Amino acid sequence: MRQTWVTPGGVHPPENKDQSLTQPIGSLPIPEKLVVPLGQHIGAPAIACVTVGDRVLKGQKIADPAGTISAAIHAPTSGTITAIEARPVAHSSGMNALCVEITSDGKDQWIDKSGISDFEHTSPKALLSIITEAGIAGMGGAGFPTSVKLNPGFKRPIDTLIINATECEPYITADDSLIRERAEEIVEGIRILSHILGNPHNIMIGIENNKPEAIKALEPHTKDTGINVVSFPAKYPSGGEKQLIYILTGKELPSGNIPADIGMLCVNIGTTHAIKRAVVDGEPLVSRVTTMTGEACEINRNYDVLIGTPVEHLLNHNNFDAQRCSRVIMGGPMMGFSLTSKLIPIVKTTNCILAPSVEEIPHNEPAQPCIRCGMCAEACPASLLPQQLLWYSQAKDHERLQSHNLFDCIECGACSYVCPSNIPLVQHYRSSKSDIKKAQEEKVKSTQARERFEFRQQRIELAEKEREAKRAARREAAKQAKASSGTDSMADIVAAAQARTAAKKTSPEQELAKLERAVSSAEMRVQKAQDKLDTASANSETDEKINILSAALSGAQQKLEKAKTRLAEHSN
Amino acid sequence: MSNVSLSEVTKNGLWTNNPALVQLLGLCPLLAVTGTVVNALGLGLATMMVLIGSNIIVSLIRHHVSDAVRLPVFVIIIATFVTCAELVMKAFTYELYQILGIFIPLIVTNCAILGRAEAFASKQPVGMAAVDGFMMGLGFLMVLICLGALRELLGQGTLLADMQLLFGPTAENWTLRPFGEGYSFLIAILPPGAFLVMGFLMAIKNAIDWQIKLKAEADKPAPIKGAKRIRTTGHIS
Amino acid sequence: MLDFIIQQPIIAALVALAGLGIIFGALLGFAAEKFKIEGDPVIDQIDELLPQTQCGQCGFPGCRPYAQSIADGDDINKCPPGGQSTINAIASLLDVPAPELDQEHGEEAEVKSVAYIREDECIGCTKCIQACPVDAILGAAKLMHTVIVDECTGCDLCVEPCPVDCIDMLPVETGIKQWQWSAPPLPNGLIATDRTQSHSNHEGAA
Amino acid sequence: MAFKQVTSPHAHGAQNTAKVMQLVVWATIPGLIALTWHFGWGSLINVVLASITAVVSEALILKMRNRPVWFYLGDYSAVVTAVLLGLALPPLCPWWVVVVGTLFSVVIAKQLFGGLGYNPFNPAMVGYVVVLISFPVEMTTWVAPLALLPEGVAHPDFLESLKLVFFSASPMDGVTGATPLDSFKHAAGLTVEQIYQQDSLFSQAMFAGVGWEWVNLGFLAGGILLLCSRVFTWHGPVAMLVALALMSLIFWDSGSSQSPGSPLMHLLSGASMMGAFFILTDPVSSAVSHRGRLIYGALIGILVFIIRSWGNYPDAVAFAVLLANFTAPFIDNYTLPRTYGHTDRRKATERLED
Repeated sequence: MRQTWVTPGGVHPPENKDQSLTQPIGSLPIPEKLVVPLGQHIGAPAIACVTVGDRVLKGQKIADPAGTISAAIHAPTSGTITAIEARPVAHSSGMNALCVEITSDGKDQWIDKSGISDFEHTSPKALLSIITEAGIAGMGGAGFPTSVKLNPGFKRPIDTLIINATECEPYITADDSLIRERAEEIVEGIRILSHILGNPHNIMIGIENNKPEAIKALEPHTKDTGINVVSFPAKYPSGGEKQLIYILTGKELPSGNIPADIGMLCVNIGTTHAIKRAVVDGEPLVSRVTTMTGEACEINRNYDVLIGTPVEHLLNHNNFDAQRCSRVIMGGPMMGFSLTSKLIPIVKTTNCILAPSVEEIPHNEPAQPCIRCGMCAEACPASLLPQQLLWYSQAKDHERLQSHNLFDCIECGACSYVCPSNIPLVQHYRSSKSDIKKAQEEKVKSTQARERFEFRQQRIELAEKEREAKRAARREAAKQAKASSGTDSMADIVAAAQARTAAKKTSPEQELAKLERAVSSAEMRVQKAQDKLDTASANSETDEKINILSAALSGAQQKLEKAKTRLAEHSN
Repeated sequence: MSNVSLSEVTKNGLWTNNPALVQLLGLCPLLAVTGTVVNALGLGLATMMVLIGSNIIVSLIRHHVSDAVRLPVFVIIIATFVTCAELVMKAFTYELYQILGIFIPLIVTNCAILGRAEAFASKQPVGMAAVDGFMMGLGFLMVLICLGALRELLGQGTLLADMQLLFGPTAENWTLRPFGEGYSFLIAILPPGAFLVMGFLMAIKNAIDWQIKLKAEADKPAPIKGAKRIRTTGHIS
Repeated sequence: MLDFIIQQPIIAALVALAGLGIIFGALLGFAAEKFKIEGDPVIDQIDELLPQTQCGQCGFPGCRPYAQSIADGDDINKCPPGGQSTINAIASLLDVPAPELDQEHGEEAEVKSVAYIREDECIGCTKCIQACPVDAILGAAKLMHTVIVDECTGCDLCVEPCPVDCIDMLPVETGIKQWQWSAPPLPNGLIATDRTQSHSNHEGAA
Repeated sequence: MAFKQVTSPHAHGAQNTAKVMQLVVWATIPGLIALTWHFGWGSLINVVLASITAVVSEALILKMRNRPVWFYLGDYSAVVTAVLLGLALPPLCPWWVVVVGTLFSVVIAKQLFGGLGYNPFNPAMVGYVVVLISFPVEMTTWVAPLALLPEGVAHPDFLESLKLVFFSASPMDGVTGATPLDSFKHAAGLTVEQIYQQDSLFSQAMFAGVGWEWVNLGFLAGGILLLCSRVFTWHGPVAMLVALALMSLIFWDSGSSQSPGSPLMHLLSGASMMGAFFILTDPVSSAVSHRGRLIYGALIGILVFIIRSWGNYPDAVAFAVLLANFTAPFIDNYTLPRTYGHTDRRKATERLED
């Protein structure tokens, strides 16, 4: 039994994991249409490399990674591309983003798979490129492209590899069931990882002690491999990367750093399984294990779901009762987000679809005032003072928020969970975080604008000065010329100058045409303004708007007059 | 700043810029001695006298004092008048003088007086400065009396008690006892009461101002939006 | 002389006070010279808070001149692009109550917008280039112009000079990346919000 | 309704403010029973009268502030304030003392500052202090404990108590007596042992003072109940009691005539236990972090002892708590906990380096 450390705070919500563990991982019929979002990972969305009408096979790449931090996307089944357009995607905003729609042909025909059976004699670089090609992104929730995470160029060698099998959120059992049924593949995936990272001497699988069967399943495969299965008491949120690092090693990840900076790497256990499939079996990431649970569904179990399967398909298959359901959540009840449409597809990061009944997860109560009871501070795993953060968040005091380390908040929701006043603390923090980020961006932009403005002023000033200097020089030259050659040549100079200006001047016809253009454009403007005013008064707009419009009209009329007079002058 | 109308000065002193309720100046004596009407009246009158006197003198010498030393000069002028006031009270209302004690000399530190000298009298002609001093003093006095009356009434259930200290024996039976004998509610007399009553007075004033402002806003025509814009790039042809 | 002064307390007091006055006056005068502050950092601080759109809606040619004017005592509610948040920030910097935006200078836009040139209509007159305070428009005479969207401050100074009305102010597109959680409604009133609430109630009644 | 945008977390714990407040009210019952047993019906009448006043005045103010009345009344905070104030006031004090105290608590100390959650001072203690300094006579007239009443005299029964409270402004004769803290304050020149022997208040007591010890033990029991149900953490109360005990131990002076009393006497008399578990644990006006609450509690303990021993008033919990309320933001400022991943503890006012 290895030593583990205890994180501060944390909560113990009811686990509700047994419901979905009664049956083994199941599979669903292939849906008619799959919608594969191009942005399923952190970083830039992938760029589609197929067009509408193309026929694709299962596992065929349909989108290339865009830039360094991105991941490829593959067709989850064989069929035809029927649309590439914006569709509702798995995001808290409920907004649309670019997706590829595949109409399945029902054959589920794979591309030619070519796996490597002997990875130990393959260079890490080659393995890495396989992982890149397979489009693997962290499957625990954040979706950070795995190949980027594993990319060499670390400040220091990785000596500790942590496999995150914590799964601390209530209801979710995707990892648990995956370990129970596919422990051997997982361990092989870990060995591939270890090989890529140059065999770190410390490899740990962190798992909560509420999964005894999974621990047992891992044991025979990890024996004598140097992989330690470390179990520790269940507490939410032990599965946070920072929390897990502390629990397993007693070290804290300094704020603003990534684990690699202290020689550690954290990989979700689902990801190791995907790595094994990619490397050994040559299968890119096209499906994942997702828990379907909640009282509003009759069947609660884990499924191996194709990425791109609409949630609707999953729900219908499990006899979903919309009347009983309080909300449909993608992810767990603590950090998952509610879905605004049932057309949203399953993505690489979807570990759970939770359809709780109203009794299970009631509708949100209205928030009462904060009484500073401090329960949130007790629960905070990062030892923040949530009640102070709330205070400053309401006051929009960005400086204080940052000095109270708002950005160390992992949004785990433990504070909101315990809050007796039902205050949506996490939403306050999220909103404040994005406000601060926006303000910082705006600051940068405004500084840039100021510099550009000042530079422009300077440039104009300089140009003005230069002109002035030239004029002075010319005057000087004229004076000298006058002094040297007397009055006779003066006439010549004047004549020459007149000739120059005449040459420079546009021909009268051109001038006339220009003025005519000006008049016609002015007329057009008057007309436009008149129209606007008419529509405004027809629509009985507010007086002030009409005032503005009529002011604009009179301005345009004046300009027209001016243009006309000039034209008249010129024609004369 | 040079042209200030008489009505403006009056309104300023009594209401809009009241030294006690708005500027919150001179709170120390204000809160300390307003236990009864007579105390408030005594201190208020003394302050008013000092304010008028110092405003006149400051205004008279305003062209002759350099900027760097104006504050010490003002303080000396104020101190002189305070000493006069103290001596006058000692001579004519000795008992009241004893009750008010240290708060009479402390008028020197009443920021309302220095504030007026600095903000108004040092920039205005003598007549206007005198009127300003009177009005500011009156405004201060009014608040003092309000506070004193309220606190006296709430705290010991009397009104105009001990007026003989200021007005002589004729005032001896001016005392009113609306709640009868034996009533007392000490906190109103004690310093916290002063803060509470003062707070309520300010709240009432703000509420009135709010109503006035709403009315004014309702009467005001809507502004033309964006009417005052200029071109930052106008100097370019 | 000294004896005379000591015997006359009034004169003694006068002398003492006059002496004190002279000494302290000299001290103050010296200090005023010695610790004189060069420049005015507050202008920089105000300028830092202004949005730098250089739009001139405040009635000054650029943000810095307005900052200068605020430092000299001008109203702080003349900047529509900055809106209420800028007013609040300046108010807290200067420690004055924050007024509402002066509508005569314009309205605070809810969505930030930037200029777009309808390029096929552009005649290449360079008028907008000259009007742009931050050099965010590219182009040359008789050639089509375009706005560098990232640099545009949305001041709309280029719209009016355009002879063919081919510049539109379009709201900045917000995609899924720009989306942010809105702050939850205040669950209860702070004292300050009581005021605004009763304010709106009054207005509703009026 | 199944598809809508709701912020995470979706699950919520069982605790809510109304439940916490109700629990606090229930937890005062052992103390209230002890008070009623030893000092008659007065405390019960106080509590009921104060509760009614508090709820009515809170409702009125909420109405004036355009707030949903039932929503805010439903958090029970006004009742908690009223119950605590009612327990703190002397039994059988005139009804207007209770009403004025409650009005000050609810209207001025709480609602004028913005209502629940925004009051910088403990409302119950503000109300208590206001009536304490306004009506010194009424506030220092304590009923004698049952055991010390002379032969043949009993506490007035319930109806008589009501009559006394509502119609008689004069202090009752015969049933009034000194409190243990009074006895110590006024027994100059006597050693502790002499006081204990001469004063039946102590000579008939088991630990500290007849009746008072049981009242304090009652509040201790209620406090432990609250502690076990995690309404507050142990830091504040324990720090206060330890500080009070330590202070009295240091100045115990082996019971000489200068001694302000034994630790046991201090812990079990006056409002010690009620203060420790019900007053200083008011989360709104106290410090927030663990270290902060330790300091805050200790400060109250020390202040209580100082004012009891050398101040003008026999008991001091109200003053000590109000003084400590002043310091709470300051304490918070210097006791920010160390955040995960940071090496140093920050001060709240520290500016970010640009």
